[in-house]
Amino acid sequence: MGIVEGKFSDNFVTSKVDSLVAWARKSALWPMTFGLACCAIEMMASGAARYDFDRFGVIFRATPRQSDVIIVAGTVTHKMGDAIRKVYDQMPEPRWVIAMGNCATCGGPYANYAVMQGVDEIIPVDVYIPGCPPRPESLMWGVMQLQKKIEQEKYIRR
Amino acid sequence: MPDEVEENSEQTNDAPDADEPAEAVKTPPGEDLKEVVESAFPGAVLEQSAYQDDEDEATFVVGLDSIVDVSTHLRDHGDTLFKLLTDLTAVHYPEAENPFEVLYQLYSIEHNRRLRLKVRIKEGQAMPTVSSVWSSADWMEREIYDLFGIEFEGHPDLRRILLPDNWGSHPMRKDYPLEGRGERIYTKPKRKEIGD
Amino acid sequence: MEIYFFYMFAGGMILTSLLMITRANVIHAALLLVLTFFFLAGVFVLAGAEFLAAVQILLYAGGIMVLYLFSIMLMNVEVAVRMRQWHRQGVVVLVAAVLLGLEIWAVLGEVEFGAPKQWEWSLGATPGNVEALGAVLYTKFLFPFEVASILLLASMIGAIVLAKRTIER
Amino acid sequence: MVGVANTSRIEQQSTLHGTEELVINMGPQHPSTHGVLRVILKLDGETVNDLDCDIGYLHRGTEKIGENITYTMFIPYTDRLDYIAAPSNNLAWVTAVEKFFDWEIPMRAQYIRSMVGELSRIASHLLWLATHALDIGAMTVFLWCFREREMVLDLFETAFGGRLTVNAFRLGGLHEDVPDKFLQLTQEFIDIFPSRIDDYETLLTNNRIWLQRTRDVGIISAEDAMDLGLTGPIIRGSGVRWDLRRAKPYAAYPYLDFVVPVGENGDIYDRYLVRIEELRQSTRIIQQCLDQLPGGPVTCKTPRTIKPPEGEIYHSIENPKGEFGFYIVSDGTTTPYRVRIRPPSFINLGGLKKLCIGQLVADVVAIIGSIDIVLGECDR
Amino acid sequence: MDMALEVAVAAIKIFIVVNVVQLVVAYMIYVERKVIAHAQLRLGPMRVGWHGLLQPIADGLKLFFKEDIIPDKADRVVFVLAPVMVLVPALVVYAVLPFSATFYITQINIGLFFVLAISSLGVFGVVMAGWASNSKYSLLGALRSAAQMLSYEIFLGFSVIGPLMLAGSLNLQEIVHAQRDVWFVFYQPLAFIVFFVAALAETNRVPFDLPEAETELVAGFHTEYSGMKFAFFFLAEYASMMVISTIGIVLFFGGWEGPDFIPLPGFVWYCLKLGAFMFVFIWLRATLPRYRYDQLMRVGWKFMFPLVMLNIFLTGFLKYLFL
Repeated sequence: MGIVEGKFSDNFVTSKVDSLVAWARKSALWPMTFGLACCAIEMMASGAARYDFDRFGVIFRATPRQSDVIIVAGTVTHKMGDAIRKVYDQMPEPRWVIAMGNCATCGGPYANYAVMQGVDEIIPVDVYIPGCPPRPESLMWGVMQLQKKIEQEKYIRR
Repeated sequence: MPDEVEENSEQTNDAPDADEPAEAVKTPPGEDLKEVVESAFPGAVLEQSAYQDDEDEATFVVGLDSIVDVSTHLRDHGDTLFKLLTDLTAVHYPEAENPFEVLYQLYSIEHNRRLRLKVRIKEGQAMPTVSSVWSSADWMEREIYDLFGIEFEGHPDLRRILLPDNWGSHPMRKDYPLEGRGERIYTKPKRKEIGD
Repeated sequence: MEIYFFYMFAGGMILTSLLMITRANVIHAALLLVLTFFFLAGVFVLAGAEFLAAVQILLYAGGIMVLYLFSIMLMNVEVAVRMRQWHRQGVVVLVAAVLLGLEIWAVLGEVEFGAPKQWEWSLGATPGNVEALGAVLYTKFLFPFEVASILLLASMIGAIVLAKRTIER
Repeated sequence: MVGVANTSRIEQQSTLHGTEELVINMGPQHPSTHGVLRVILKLDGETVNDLDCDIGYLHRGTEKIGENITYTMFIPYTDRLDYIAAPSNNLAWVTAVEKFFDWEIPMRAQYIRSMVGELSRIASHLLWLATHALDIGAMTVFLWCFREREMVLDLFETAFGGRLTVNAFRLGGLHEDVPDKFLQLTQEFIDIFPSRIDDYETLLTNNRIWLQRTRDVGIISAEDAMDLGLTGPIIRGSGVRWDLRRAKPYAAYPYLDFVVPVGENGDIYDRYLVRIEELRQSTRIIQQCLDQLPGGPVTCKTPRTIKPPEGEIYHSIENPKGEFGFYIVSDGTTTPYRVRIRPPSFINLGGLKKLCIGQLVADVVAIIGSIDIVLGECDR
Repeated sequence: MDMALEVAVAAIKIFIVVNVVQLVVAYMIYVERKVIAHAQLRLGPMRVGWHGLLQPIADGLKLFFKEDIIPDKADRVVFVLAPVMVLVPALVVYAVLPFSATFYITQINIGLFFVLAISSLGVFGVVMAGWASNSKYSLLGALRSAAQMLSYEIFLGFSVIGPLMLAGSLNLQEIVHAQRDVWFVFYQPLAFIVFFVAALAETNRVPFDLPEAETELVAGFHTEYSGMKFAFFFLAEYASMMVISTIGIVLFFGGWEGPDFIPLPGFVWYCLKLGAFMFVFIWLRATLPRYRYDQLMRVGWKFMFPLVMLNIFLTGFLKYLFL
């Protein structure tokens, strides 16, 4: 769909088209589950009955090809780094990254030989969620922050 | 308290004629186990100790050559039946003459007893594997190989288990820094980003 | 108008068959064969045998070819692709083709080329022929029908026996 | 889909067209491997011929960190080992360090420790049941279990302020006494929980599909289980009546009455029944704790800096996953010389190969589920 | 001139049906999400439109604007063709389905056979997708799916023979007319059981959703598909669910006919019955665990097959005696 991307000037019609696209994108964020550690359990809890991520149109997909956002939930070790990058590369554009928890944000309490000090060493992160682990409410806050960010993105406008 | 431990082990080691005062206090922990081992392999137990005379902390130091025999004997003998190898780990003492201590934490479900075996080895010295005695030793020996760099002779599949193959060093050694300066092996992927 | 449909189907059949036998990739060949079956089914419909057309698709395309694909996928296709395609059978193929052509000419030679027989039918409103087919099968052709059934049964049992033996080994 | 960090024995053997066996790779991010476990399977059709595990994707060097911080500072790190049953790990660490000293831990603290430990066992077994059922395709059980798990997490939140990583206990007792609200809510929870267990059982225990998927699958004998060092519900599923809460009692367990359930065949179904029964027994234990809970202080007098005498100890407790222990070497200073974590998941996972060979590939997922691993503590 | 008019009318009908089907299918997915959510004590989509009513539209738009990846190692032609091969048969079948006494695109006298033949082609798309992706997960998913669909197609085919013998026609309209008095489900309970189970397996629904066993093989044969191609697979799955439900309604529940004392138009009856069918499909998904591969095959060949054979024999026998 790259034909019309970034080709038009900013006017009433194009901005309406863009807001439609942005609306569709932010309303159907399908995350790739990348549960690594403790945060993964809270991520599962957000999908379950009490917090119910499905309300936002968020459904977890098991394959990177069909997902829009990757939630890196947990400690990223150097051994895992390759796999995360590979999964990120497999995701189709547009794609976003949420770093969930202190470990994915900055290494958290694990400042040592095995742990990467934040997933932003290998992939670009859009939203950082603090907490160890963040509560499901925090994860929802993170997703809503990402939705705000998507609203402002341009698609067919330059 | 630690003094008492010292005293006990000294007595059992070299003074059989000084038995009387020792018995008057009490028998050191694991004495019966020691008898079982000594009956089959005289002199196999090089040292005996226990923290605060706790029965569960009974510890034998065993020689490098006799560890497999002693383990098999302890597993099969009716009075011990240490069928469960609870834990297998190592400690690094860089200044000591034998810097590596390999520990075998045994448990007997039938007798509800614990026993710790220790083997002290030099840098670069290979340990005999006990994976033929307890299958559970397989992964734990791989872990020690990974984190301490101690080789296990006769191990069926000695590879790194926790760290990547190309890590190159052994982080649980005391001379390895916590944050591993210069040890990072991660290389950024060469592949171009799809969006570019 | 029907004649154009006939040429479309027949031409498609020939084209896909040719493509099929020249593919190096077995999966592509199999998929082209499915397409050939489709065109054949189209010809059946034109001939007023829509029941046969449906059976053609249901059994050959939907059943047998899927089994083919199934077994091809279990093999290693990448190896097959790299294998040589022509093993110096060219001469044999040529002779066989010429012989077959002669045979077709000898049998069908009397029919005037370019003017197929006129059939009594119109698109989309063919009379039911399932009953006719059934009646013929169970009366006039009962014996060949039963022979074919027994043959199929025998081959099925044979296949099971063969497969069973390999498992035991 | 996967990062190939470690070459596998199986991968080295297989060539492009040498064999007709199919090598497939599950993980490290595979939905059914319960975290970051990579399993390399060698299949003959749908049957598993060989299996190799690649772990360490969550190796965070916890043992090395333990050598560099004080005894009290290490408690939060133990939360993040078996993060599904965090208070249980706290319990293991504090009881292990207390073994160095001859402190008199107040009985109120001991009872609360046992109670919270059993609550964490319930939380852990509920998460296990949820994911295990999801692996076998039963989606509704997953959500039912999470409903009750949320209730347990609420209890933790009431008592300690955290949901998942609670940092529940301190050396010498508790940080402070639990609020009355916690005891009241716990009573409410265990009043309704047995009927909820019945609910799960109506969905699964006699479900024909569930029985077909779990009966006579992944069998292990008692002898093999001991040889492989398996502990916890797995060895009990094979018929060995052994539980550290009984064999080497700690906290308030000497004063509590409970049954150690065992299985007969050692298959997935028996492990399932053992864990379900443990849920019921945990409820019983919590009820006893609530009834017998004495008053008084919740912490004993401890020195300002914790400096254990020189020496080494090993202490273990019955974690929901199995025997969870610490081997600590003290050199008389404020930081341990060596901290070794005896991880139940790591050693139980070592038995996976023996359990899986000859089974179908769909069963591998069920078997991994029945072992109940958590990678945080497996890789440390 | 007549011919041109006929073609034009047919084209309009096709256009309407295809678009309505697509929309209905999209909302079917929404309904499924809602129903399952409520079964699991959740709410389901709530934020996008009133009670999430715009959710399918947002999903569709998003997938449309998504990057379309063809993996490097994939077989490009087959990879692109596969989703088409799945969706087209599922939609072509609607050509002969009767939605009411008057509303249908066409009727042919081998209607049922046509439906069976065309819907059997869906398996090609699945197999092609699995193979072309050049990934082991996809291939395993595709192979399972092929084996499953092939075997259950046989039971499906045999289970419809009972009603056919009673109706004495392959024409879907005539089958419905034959049930004016009594629905065939009362004459043919065995056939209906087999038909329903086979329908679940044919559409890869729980408890037979092995090809998409998420926990075992990630997402089965469409693991490598993204964007609109993935949407095609999704649409096709639900479209064929509707096809098979319609066949079930026509064969066993009297099609668009309802009891005379409730005067509702035929189309409404059809929609009500379709809704009930779909609800059962979704309901099963919320309750049952999944069969294992070998158990699925065993259920098919050792239980369903004898059952359906018995049914054919009984039907023939009773029809000979009483009719």
